[in-house]
Amino acid sequence: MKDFILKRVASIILPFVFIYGIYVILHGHVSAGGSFAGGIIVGLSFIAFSTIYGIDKGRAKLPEKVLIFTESYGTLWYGIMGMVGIFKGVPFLTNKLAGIDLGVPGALSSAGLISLIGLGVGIRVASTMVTLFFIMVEDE
Amino acid sequence: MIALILALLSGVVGGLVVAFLPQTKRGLRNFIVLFFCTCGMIFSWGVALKVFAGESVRLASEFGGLTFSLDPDPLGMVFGLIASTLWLITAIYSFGYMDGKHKQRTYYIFFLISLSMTLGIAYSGNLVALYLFYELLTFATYPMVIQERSPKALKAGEKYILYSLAGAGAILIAIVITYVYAGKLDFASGPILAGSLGSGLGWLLLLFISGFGVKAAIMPLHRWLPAAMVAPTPVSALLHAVAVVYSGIYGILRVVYSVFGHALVRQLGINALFLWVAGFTILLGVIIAARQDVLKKRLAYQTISHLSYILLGALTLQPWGLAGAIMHMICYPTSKIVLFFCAGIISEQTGETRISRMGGIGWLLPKTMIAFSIATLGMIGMLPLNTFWGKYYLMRGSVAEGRWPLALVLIGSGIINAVCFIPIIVDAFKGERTRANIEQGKRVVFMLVPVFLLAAVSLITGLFPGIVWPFVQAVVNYFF
Amino acid sequence: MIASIKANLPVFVVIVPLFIAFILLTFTRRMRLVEGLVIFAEALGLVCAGYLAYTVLKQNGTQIIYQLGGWPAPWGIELKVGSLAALFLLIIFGVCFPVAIFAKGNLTEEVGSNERITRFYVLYLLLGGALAGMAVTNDMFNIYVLVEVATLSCCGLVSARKHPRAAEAAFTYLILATLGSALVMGGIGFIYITTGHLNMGFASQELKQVWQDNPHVVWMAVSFILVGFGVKSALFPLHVWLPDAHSQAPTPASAVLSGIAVKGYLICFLKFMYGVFGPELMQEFAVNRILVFLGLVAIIGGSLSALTQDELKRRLAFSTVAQVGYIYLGFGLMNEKGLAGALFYLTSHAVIKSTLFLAAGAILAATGKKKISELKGIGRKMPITMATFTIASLSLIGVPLFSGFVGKWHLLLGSLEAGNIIPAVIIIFGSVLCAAYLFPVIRIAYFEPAPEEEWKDPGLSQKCSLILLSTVVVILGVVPGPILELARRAAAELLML
Amino acid sequence: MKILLEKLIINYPYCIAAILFMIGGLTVLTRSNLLKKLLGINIMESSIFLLFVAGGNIRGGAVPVFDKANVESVYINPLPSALMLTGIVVSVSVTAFALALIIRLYKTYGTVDAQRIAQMRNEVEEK
Repeated sequence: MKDFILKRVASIILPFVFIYGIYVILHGHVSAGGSFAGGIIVGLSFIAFSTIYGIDKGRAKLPEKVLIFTESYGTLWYGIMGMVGIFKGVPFLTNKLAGIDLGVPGALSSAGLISLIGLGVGIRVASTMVTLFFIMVEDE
Repeated sequence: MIALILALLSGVVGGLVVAFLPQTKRGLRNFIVLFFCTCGMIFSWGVALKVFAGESVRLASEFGGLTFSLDPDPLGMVFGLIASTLWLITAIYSFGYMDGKHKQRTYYIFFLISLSMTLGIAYSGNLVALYLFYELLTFATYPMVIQERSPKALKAGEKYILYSLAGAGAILIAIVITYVYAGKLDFASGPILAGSLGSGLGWLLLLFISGFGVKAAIMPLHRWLPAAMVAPTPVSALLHAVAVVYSGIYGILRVVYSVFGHALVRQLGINALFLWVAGFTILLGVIIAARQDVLKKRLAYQTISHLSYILLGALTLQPWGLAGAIMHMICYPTSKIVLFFCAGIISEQTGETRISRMGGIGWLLPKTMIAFSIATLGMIGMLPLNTFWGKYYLMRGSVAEGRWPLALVLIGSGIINAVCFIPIIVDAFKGERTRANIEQGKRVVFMLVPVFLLAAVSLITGLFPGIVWPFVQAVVNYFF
Repeated sequence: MIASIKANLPVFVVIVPLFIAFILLTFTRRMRLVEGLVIFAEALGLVCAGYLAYTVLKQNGTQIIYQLGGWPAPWGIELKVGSLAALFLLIIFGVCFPVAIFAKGNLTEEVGSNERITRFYVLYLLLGGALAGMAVTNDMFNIYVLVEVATLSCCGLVSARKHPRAAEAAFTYLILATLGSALVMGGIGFIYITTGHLNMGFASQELKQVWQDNPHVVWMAVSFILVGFGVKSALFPLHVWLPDAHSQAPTPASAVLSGIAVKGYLICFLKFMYGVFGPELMQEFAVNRILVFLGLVAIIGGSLSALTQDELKRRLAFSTVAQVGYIYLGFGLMNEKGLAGALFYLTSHAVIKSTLFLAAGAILAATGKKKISELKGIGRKMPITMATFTIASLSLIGVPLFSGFVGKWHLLLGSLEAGNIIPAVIIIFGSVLCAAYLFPVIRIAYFEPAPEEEWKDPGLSQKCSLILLSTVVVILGVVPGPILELARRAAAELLML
Repeated sequence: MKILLEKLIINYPYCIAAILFMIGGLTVLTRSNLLKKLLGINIMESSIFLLFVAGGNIRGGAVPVFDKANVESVYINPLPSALMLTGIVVSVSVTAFALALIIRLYKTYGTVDAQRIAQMRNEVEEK
């Protein structure tokens, strides 16, 4: 891709797309959307970057190691959050009964573990989308 | 109790020992085979002494939610004694016959294992154990059937396995039905189904008999037996004239007398059907035999015919008939195995398997043909040979049942038997005595000793049937 | 601490394999660690499953109920460990653990680079976790998701082999399996629309009251689920994907696919049929008769197709089709003995078929010969492999004292109790056919002269795994006590609903 | 007849779901192009999503987001939609995986036609 306009526009827009994705992930528990949708937006920002600036540059931004790391530990994060309940002596994934402060409904820092879990899921979804894209595009 | 376990284990242990023996040590191996066969026989006699003294030798354990029990009664004991004794004799013959053949080790391993399985059938105390050993016997004897490894042998082996498994399958269904019906499977406490009456019981009996009938080679189910004659002669003699086919016969006796009980079978009134099937098999078997040119095939069809003698006796449901059946069961092998052994010697020494080319063979193999002649008399059922007594009781039984045509069938079969075998003997001693005697060497001695031993036994028991009578009486008293 | 672990066991059996699977990719460089982790995860699962089974057996009938997130049943997702779940958990990990040992250090030839092997292991653990989830969950939509996870992992496992045919087989499998899961999801949708519940217990209670209002919708649900799981578990006319997929997969994958993956769908099917619709509705819609009929057709059709195959792995794959028929037959008998027999048969077949596939794979790896007729004298050259193969074959044929016989015995009892002799006859006929297609392998291996080539038994861990599995086959036949008891109780539980 | 038509019209989402399902199934089973098969699967899954979501719909119901200012009495059931979100995720992963397989097959055989692939494979095996 040698399109100058596309590159300039992308360099302006893509950071905002990325930030918007993060926003959607973080507000998953109080509004429409959520970690899955947000994760896809984040992933798409990287995919758009790679298509516009070339695969190699995309790869340089997100090396495989990082992708594997985020993919693996994003999910593990979910598990660890779930285990909080078990450490408190209540079932897996328990939120309120585990004694976590749920905060004020509607506020950003509410809903206890859900927002934290959503963060893990969002990271995982984003990195999976990017990984899938790279797998499809690259030769084996 | 210990004797029972040892008798059962001797074959398997012997087989394992042979399996781990180097292939080169022939002498040691033969000794081990002999040793374990002797063990099997001695321990069987040990068990027999107790059983005939009226003691109960019971051994039961539960596997897989099912009780497997060993509990020999007089009938089982008779079968066990026949099998273990003949096994020893056949082992001696094998040392001669198998000498120089390939795959000897495999042969002896499975030879010994089959002994255990046959004894297991004989001693089983309930239907589950009987089924277990019956199935295992099929697998244990299979390698011996395909001993030659020729395409023909492999095909025969396949036929043998499939026929046997199908039969065993029918038996399994019948066992399950019996279990559902009666809730128990033990033989010891009298007939399992005694006292029950249902319209389906006749079919159940039919299922049982057609299942066991496969191994007993009843006429429409006999096809595997002539095919299996590709096996080496000792195998044909022991397994396909005695042990394997007897396991089928034994199964039928068990079903009639221990599962249904003679009273119930009579009540169902379908024994007549089986009687006619048996009579039909007797005649047709021996007629087909007369048309065969290959000596072993002729013997095979004749086996089919003679097995039905036993069935006929058992199905008359008369004490005399059962006595005849047991008597025939004991006496018939002494002649039949001699015939097979002689056929083996002929084919080994001269390479001849066809009767039409056996003219003058008596001069080549005089001792063999003398034994052959004695055994032929036995097959016909003439005094002074032991099979006469079996036949006599059989006829008495069928007359007592009011079915005198069956007695005629037996006589007719004797005549056709004579037509079958007398010409062979006459041919054998025809012509000039020019050719030299080729009955020499260590191999032939090993083969001739069992032949004469058995011929002697058949003569002696024929002259003094009192030797055998106590066993027969014990069985008859046990069931009637 | 120990008390809290014990209390959370139902969820641990699911999440331990899953989470170990997720972190596995970060250790690609260190293969020994990866293999160690996989074996550790399966061993841990086995211990958990064993303890759960022990608890269930000891508790005598009560089921362990676990509420995820602390939400009670109609709102939250519920895990329920009864006898059925405990039995199936034991099967899953009892097969996965030895197969993982077999796979150790043995995948390079079939799968390739370390990275690919790690991905293979990830899928392997995911499959185990998903199947465990299917066993314990009591929520229908959960089952759908886990079924999809299992399907994807299965396809991934098949396509892990480098050969292009594997990719083709995986694609066919993927398309048909997804078709099946779409049907299953449709079925769940109909149930949800009718009852308003996703929890199986509540849906079942509701369904009993309201099914007469919309019998057609319920009928649609039944048929969607029957066909959906029928495709996935290779019920005879719907089995077309199975022979390719199972014979093209790498050896350990074939073992788990035939051994437990198919069984997972069968267990789910059982849960839907007996747990949601219940025996009465099944009779109303004649599902039981359909199952018996299809089972019989599968036994004969699968066995006959197996007879015509000359490739060892394909013959085993077709044999799976036939054996699945036995299990469906047992499911359709609708009595305790038949159902217990089917469940025990399922258990024994899981172990037997994995042994057979592993042995076949080991032979293939050592000799490079696919065809049965080329395996002359292999029994002498690879004694341990062939001995385990023989034990497993005898068991599959149904020789007494091996595990297959116990299952067949109970199936026979069940079919006679149902007053029908035809299934009994077909069961027996099936085992004769089974002998007809497995016996030649043994005969050729032992009784035909061996060629000159130097073939050897596989390595130590492969041998250990084969011996372990064949020991289980024998033990299940000789002392089936606890497993049979679990199967019986599971059958009783299912019929009570 | 009239009642039947009325029922069909009232339940139009279900009818559309059934039609989509059939289209999808037919495409999967009859087309030999691998990509078309995949598309068929996707159409089929969409029909099931439609079924679920339609099952949760209440005509005239409000969006199920809690709002203090405006308390509605009837909300649409949010659960099916949430479930279908999961379903879509699953469907996406199936599609991704199938595409990867198709790419692999295309690289080996140079075609995405199932029949031609089978033909070529048989030719290779015969040799």
